[in-house]
Amino acid sequence: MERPFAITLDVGSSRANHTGSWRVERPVYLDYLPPCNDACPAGENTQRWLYLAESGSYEAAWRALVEDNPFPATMGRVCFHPCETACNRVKVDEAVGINAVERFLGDVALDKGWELPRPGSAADGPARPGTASGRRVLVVGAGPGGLSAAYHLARRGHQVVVADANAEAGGMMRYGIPAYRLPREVLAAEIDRLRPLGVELQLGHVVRDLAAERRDGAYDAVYLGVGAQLARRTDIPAGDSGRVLDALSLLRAAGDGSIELGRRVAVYGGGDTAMDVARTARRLGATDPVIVYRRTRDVMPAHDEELDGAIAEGITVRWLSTIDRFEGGKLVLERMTLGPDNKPVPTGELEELEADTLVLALGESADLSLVEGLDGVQVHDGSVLVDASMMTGAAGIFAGGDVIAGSRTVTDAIGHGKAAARGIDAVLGGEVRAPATRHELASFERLNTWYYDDAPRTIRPELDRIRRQSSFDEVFGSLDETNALFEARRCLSCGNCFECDNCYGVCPDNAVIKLDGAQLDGPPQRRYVVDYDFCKGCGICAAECPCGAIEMIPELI
Amino acid sequence: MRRDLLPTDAVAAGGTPEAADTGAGTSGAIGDDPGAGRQRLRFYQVGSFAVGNRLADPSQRTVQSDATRSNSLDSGHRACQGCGEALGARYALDAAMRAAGGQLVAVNATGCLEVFSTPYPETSWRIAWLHSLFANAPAVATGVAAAMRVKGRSDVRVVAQAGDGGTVDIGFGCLSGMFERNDDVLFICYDNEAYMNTGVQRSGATPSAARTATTEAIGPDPGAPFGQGKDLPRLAMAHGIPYVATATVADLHDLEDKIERATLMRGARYVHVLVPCPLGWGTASADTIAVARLATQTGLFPVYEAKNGSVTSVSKIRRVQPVEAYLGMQKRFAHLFGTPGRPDIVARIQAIADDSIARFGLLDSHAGEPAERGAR
Amino acid sequence: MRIHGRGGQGVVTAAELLSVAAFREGRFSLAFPSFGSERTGAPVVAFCRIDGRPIRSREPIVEPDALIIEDVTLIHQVDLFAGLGPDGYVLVNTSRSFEELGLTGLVERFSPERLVCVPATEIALEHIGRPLPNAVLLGGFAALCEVVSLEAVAMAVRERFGRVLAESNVAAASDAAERVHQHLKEWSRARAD
Amino acid sequence: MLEQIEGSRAVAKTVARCRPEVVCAYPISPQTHIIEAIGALVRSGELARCEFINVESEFAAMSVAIGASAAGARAYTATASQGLLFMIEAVYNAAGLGLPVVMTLANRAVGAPINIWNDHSDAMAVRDAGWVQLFAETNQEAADLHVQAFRLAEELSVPVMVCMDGFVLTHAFEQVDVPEQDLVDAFLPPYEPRQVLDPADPVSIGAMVGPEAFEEVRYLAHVRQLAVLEQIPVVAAEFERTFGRRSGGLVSSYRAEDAEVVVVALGSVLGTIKDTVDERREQGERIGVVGITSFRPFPREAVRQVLSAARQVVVIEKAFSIGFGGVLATDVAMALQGLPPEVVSVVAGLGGRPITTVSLRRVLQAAVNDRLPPLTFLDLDEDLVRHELERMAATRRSGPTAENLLRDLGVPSGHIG
Repeated sequence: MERPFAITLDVGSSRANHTGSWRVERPVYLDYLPPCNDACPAGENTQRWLYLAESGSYEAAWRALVEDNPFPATMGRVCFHPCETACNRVKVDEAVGINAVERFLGDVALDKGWELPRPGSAADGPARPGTASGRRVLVVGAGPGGLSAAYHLARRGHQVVVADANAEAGGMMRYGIPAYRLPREVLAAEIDRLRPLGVELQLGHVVRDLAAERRDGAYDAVYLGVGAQLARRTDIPAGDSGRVLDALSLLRAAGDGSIELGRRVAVYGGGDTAMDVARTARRLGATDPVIVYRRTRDVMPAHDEELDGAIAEGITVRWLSTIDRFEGGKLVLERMTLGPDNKPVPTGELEELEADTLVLALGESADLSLVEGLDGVQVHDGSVLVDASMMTGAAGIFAGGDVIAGSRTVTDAIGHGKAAARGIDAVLGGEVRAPATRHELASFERLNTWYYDDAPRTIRPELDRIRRQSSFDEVFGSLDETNALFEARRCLSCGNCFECDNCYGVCPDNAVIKLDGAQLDGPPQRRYVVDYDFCKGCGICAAECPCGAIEMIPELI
Repeated sequence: MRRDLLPTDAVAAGGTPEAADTGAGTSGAIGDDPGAGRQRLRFYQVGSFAVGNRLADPSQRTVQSDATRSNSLDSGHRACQGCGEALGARYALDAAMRAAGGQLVAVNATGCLEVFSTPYPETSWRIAWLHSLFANAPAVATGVAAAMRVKGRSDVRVVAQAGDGGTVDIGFGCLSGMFERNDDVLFICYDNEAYMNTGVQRSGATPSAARTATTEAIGPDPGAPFGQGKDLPRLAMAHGIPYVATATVADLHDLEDKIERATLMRGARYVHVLVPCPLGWGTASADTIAVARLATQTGLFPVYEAKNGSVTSVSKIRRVQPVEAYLGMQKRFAHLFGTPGRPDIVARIQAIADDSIARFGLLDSHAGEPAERGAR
Repeated sequence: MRIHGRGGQGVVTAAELLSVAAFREGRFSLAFPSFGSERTGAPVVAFCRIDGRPIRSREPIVEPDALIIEDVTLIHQVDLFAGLGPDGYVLVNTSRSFEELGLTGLVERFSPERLVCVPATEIALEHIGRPLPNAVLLGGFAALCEVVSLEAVAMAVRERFGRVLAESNVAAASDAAERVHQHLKEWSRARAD
Repeated sequence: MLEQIEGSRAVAKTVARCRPEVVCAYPISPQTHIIEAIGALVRSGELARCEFINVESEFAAMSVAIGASAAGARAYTATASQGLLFMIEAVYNAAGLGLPVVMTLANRAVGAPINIWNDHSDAMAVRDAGWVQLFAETNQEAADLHVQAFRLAEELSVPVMVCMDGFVLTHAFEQVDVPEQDLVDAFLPPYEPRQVLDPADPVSIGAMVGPEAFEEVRYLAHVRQLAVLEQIPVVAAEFERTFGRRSGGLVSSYRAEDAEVVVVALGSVLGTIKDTVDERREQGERIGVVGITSFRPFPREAVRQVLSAARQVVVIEKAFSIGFGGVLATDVAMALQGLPPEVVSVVAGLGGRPITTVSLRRVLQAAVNDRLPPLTFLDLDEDLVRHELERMAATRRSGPTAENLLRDLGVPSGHIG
């Protein structure tokens, strides 16, 4: 077509006009640290596996999860999920049910028989097929920390032996957590999955002389994860009639059914263990267990859902009470008030509470006899001191879990095990990796929550109350697939592109290019790049990015 | 994620998870077990609000999420940073292009859109496009439509587009004629509420109290006067044409849906799209979509559609906002705030918003109320 | 030819019919109205030139050879006879005489045998049923000055109108022509007397 | 076939035989009979494949034509006077976009005072718009020029306006040989647009052009008009071959070869002038006539040739540029630059005032006797004007001129002519 000069133009010719020169700020895609990841003591890349789960790529999601934590089915049951506490979605409606999705993935993995990654295949470690390092590591204690360390060490190509005094592996997971929260077959199955990695479990093996053990076994390093087994006691005058137990003994005995409790059980303490004890007592036949706690609910260390679970099962709490004495089937309690700094202050007021058994759930201390006398190992306030790589003052001896100071949870222990494995690997001649730079936190303020649809979280199925009071059946059921998918899709993907196409769509200058990146472990990843030839720097993409993954950065002038 | 698959009210209001289910096809095999069953994808993550979703079936995606969208208005145009009209025009025409299978001709009135898109020697359009004059886009489109009809090109759809000046003011005569004859044209008004091309002067679509270069924020009644201006969508409805709709650049799904629906209809259709102008409104260029959203969430810009002269659906307000939230982010209303500010004027604007909410039943509590209630 | 009447009486049509009649007889003719935005009832003038060679001039006819006056009430409003030569033809639609119309003086200025009154409206009512005097007058005019034949007028009428209306008009025109002939015969007889 | 037919109807039938695909209709006197007749032809099916659109204004009429033409359809409309001025922006636009719209202009004066009668003020108001403007002398020529107009327009992608005097031609019944359909079809090929809105081959039509190229665009439009100038005689010659009669061309000349005084005019007044000239010739005066058929583009060379031998050129024109004088005379004078003829301008026939032989005779006699000033107003009622000038001089609030004049005239509405 012969086109008239100037008034008729060929389509799309304006692409010759590079409007990028107008820009004073440029949008840049960044990856921020999601608060869930940030809060996870086990260092899970929570958002990543939720992202994969969202597309129904459950195996990919599970694989991303076990990069950090080999026990999803377990953790999906027992973790106190600080990820959910940190979750930004709380400010929209309710936190994403991350823990429930983790459990779903863990259960699907067990169901399908998915195997953990092969030894020497750590994504964040050196590539060493099998046990190619030729190094041996002794892990003392087959609790969550020890097993986690063993797993991560095995994946780094080291030969690992786990020694534990108990007859079964699992540590507190096995002996401290009631079965209604964690069915034993689930735990066993996840622990068994470690064996193909070459992790050797020496159960019933009591380690008494660490130096000798290390020398005899030619271990290049040791991880100490013996936990805290020594029940803390308090001086309560008690007559003959009063039966006083400690929490760990009770829980352990309940596990093998070797205990009879009276009808009236009082539990002294305010942590999760106190809740476990009271609820266990209920299942063992106590008609009305009572928890005695010195302070008030808002300062109680037990997690809300544990307390709620206990109350739902008919357990009562005597708030602001201490036990003065235990005599003649009666507990004498003293009323307290809260003083400054939430310290309980006695009032002198006394009252009585009938009780056949008093269980003390006042916490446990680590048995540090194993490290006594070891050169360099420093102990402070009942805890072993470790450095950032989890190494004690003694070369090659690492420690984690309840023996070190800090939060005493299964999740923390798993995180310690992983960190220690990394530290041990470094000591054993692996590459010394600089710790990954922690990205800036993806704060709620970064999000544009308009785009997220209203979606209250899914309620996990709960066992009915009658059965909860009489059996050790698991209280919480699993999410079915639909619910798990729903829950995963509630993730806001804080601070990380999740390919909603908003930037691609809202750019008035078509200056966002949609990529078509094939991805091995999931659906094609279609992130975006900015075409700076045309981007005028208006910032709409950043303002309208739901997850706050775009930052406007001033152009250098 | 087509809205026509959904109960309108539920989606508009956000609704319950079940109602808000976007119904977007299936995800195919779940996990690694092909037999695990097919299920409907739910996008609670971004609901039906974001442009796209990586999990959506390609056939259900918005036009704008499509890597092969036509980009009817391409890069290199000379619109200001954050131009709502550039965005709205691409949204609308890409949607129309998809609906028409690429068989589309667009006619453009004089105005920003025309000036920034086609300065010799470059054009940003990738479609057959004609600019004639400021006032005559509807008539020119009528001519194009007539030519297509006489040539048997029933496959070609004709779109005319103009800013608010070219629509409600200078172009209204031609537009009304086009409506009245029920010519086979989809007319799209990109309403940025003033003559932006010439430097922000008042138009018949300028809201009360807004500062423009011809309604300065001076004197006892600063900004555009109250009690003036044209509500063109309702005037269009009064012509009894088959389709009238309002939309904004803040709700792409709604906009695309309406444009696609309108494109495929016959006769005179009118879609009125609110397109904020960072320059004229005095908003940050990044806030173009946010301010459009607030226009809807305050009720000041009701989003609805009408067929044959009657309102058939409204987009409910999802998160109702006071007008201050909307006015406060625009410099053209800056004289209403600060010390001493003009709370009396803000209250009058709030009354306009309340009226609009009542008239169109924009809140669930108003659902079912009679739409007509006094003059705006 | 100049035709005077009022809006709605078919003055323009009369001029056009006359031109068509002339065309049918192989002559050149040009008919045109005194262009205006006249509404029904307003005074209207139309013109028709007839010639044996092409007509180039388009000026209004200020010196007509013939006048047709469709409405005598115009006599006191418009200078109907302006420019008419002493040998001019005048055909007036009236059932009265010039004397009765108070135009005695006028009659004296022109050739009396060329001044004819014909009750065209009455004839129209009789034949057509409506007061449409224009074709009737053309019939009378054909008889009066013989610039066109009655047959040519009939052809023009038949071209213009539907069959029924055309035939009633033709009949009325013939009637008027007959009356004019009659009048002329009477006049020449009277003159011979 | 020869018919005794109204000019409007002859044009309507001719336009219909040109097979326009889109016709835009908005009524204005004296154009109404044309669009009414085309409307009826469309309704009856005689003009098939045509969209007849009753628009809401002349502005819309031209705009619809622009859209239709840009989309590849043959587009036609008709207007007059105020209508032309109401659409003037679109008139310029159609030309600027190079769209071959054909429009009949039933020439009429432009108000105020409002006046429905014929003169050429309307055509002159758009002479710079870039349209070809052809003036018809008779209704035969009016009809024939439309066939040539479509041909010229589409060959050169330029809009063409056929100007015919309102009422004088549009409402005149005369003999016209309406171009036969088969001959029109042979003469006028289907419209093949130079540029078209085609989704399969999209372009942007109607770009904004800044100072860097606007002059060039305008110059190219001028070059296009010069090409039209070349083409008009070619098309007219082909028309004569096809239809067997002369029509159109750039200029027409009548007894001008040996004339000392040549009258130049546009449109239907040429007939009256020719009659007057014949009469003067009989008196032995060497007077001739030149009609300008193509006013735009202006045939400078042809005018120069045909007038170069004259002693005096009298331009009689139905429009003038207030504050200066004759428009056509200016063009003619420019064409004759450097040549001996003296050019004078006689403004005549404004607002429908009859141009009579009597008055023309007077003008020609004055011309022969070299008594014509450079600018004359034919038949100007000088007493009336003087009276009004005096009144205006006497009191500032003298009232509206037109009404004052009417009062002075004491003319009732039904004056003759």
